[in-house]
Amino acid sequence: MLIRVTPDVLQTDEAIASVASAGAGAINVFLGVVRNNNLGRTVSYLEYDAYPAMAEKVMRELAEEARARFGLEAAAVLHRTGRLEIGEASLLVAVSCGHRGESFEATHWLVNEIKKKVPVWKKEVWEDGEAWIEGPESMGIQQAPAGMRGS
Amino acid sequence: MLIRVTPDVLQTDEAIASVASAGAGAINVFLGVVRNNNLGRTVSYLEYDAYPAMAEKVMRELAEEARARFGLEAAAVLHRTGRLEIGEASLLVAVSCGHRGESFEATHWLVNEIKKKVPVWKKEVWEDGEAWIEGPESMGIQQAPAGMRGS
Amino acid sequence: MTVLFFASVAQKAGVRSLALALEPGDTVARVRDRVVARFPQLESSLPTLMYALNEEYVRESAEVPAGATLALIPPVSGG
Amino acid sequence: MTVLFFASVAQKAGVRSLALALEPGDTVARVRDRVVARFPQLESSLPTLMYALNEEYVRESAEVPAGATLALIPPVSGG
Repeated sequence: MLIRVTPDVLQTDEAIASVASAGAGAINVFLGVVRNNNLGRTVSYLEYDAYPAMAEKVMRELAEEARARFGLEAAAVLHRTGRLEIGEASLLVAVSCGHRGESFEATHWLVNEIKKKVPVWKKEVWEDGEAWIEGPESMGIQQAPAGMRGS
Repeated sequence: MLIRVTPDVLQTDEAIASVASAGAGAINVFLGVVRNNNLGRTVSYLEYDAYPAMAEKVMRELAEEARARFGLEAAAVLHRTGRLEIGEASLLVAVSCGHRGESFEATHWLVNEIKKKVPVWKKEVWEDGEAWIEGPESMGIQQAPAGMRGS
Repeated sequence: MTVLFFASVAQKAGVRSLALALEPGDTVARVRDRVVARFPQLESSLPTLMYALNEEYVRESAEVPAGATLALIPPVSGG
Repeated sequence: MTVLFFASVAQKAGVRSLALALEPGDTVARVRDRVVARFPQLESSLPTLMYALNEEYVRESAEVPAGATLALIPPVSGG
């Protein structure tokens, strides 16, 4: 499984090749890309911070869970860090499986879980300021994570 | 809009570049790939026939409809023809839009409609024979198409 | 006018296209019947066959304009 | 043990990591309180802060083992 947190440009072809399988009839690829606007403000660029070791660990756990849950042949999850310009991909999720229905469900599920659980943060930079985004999709705001240690 | 029926290998990067847009936060790409089995039989390879002019016309109409229906920035639809080996992509659909939910919905809708309406046919070739697949997903079997001319 | 054959229908007919003379009042169904008279082996394809005139799906009652291209469309299976 | 700071928390603290001496019976909450005593500007982050010990999310009641890495995790916003 291709799992990577990296400052380098995400390579779609590499991710697709990594999930190739003779039993796969469907490959779905999701790219999260930097948009020029958010909540009505013009975005100049984004800056991503990450806890790379833990981010890769959580991404791998989620990819394994998706594989079991949706009967995937394979999955790949890559997240980029550092400064990203408009149009660049910050997140790449690719899955392969027998049929198309599961490919859409699995990719959508993975993207949702990644946004809740993977320790990565974006800072929006505007012409007149900047702010770290503290995600409304984070489980820290929405809910406690399953399987926490401690009482 | 990139719309193409071609005997050449489908290029994912070209399709992604074609849907790039500064307003897009999500890009979804679906690849239909040749699987080594179908309905319990081992598949050696596939042979695709097409009515290229009409196929491109229907693909373009569906891409335009998807753009309007799901608020897409752009869409691309490519279908390959001729002999395809296991693991090669026969269909590529890419869409870009503001948010991820619509990107999954739009791509899934487009793939479903393409399988119902675009005049392309696959022949499965096995070790001991071959057969043209006459699709259960074709509207010819499922339903009459909307907007037909004639009485 | 021209008739186009694809996939299983082309394989059964042994041709991919056919030039036909148009007769007054010809509909898709009448042209189709002349094609089947010429290629009786297409009879078994009829129950699921669809038709396109000049690259647009039509019912078999549609009139065939001069110079039209009629495509015989077996159930599609792309993707 | 080591404490890691990220994103808005790192920006407020002005550091990305801190070495701390572990005390007997230390929990995440106790270590976190010593960090906040040192960086009072982190007080406003507390309501939404999560914690990871050795790369695993934990509750603040979890005990901190010797040599552990504790990460202060503001609400994530990747993707």
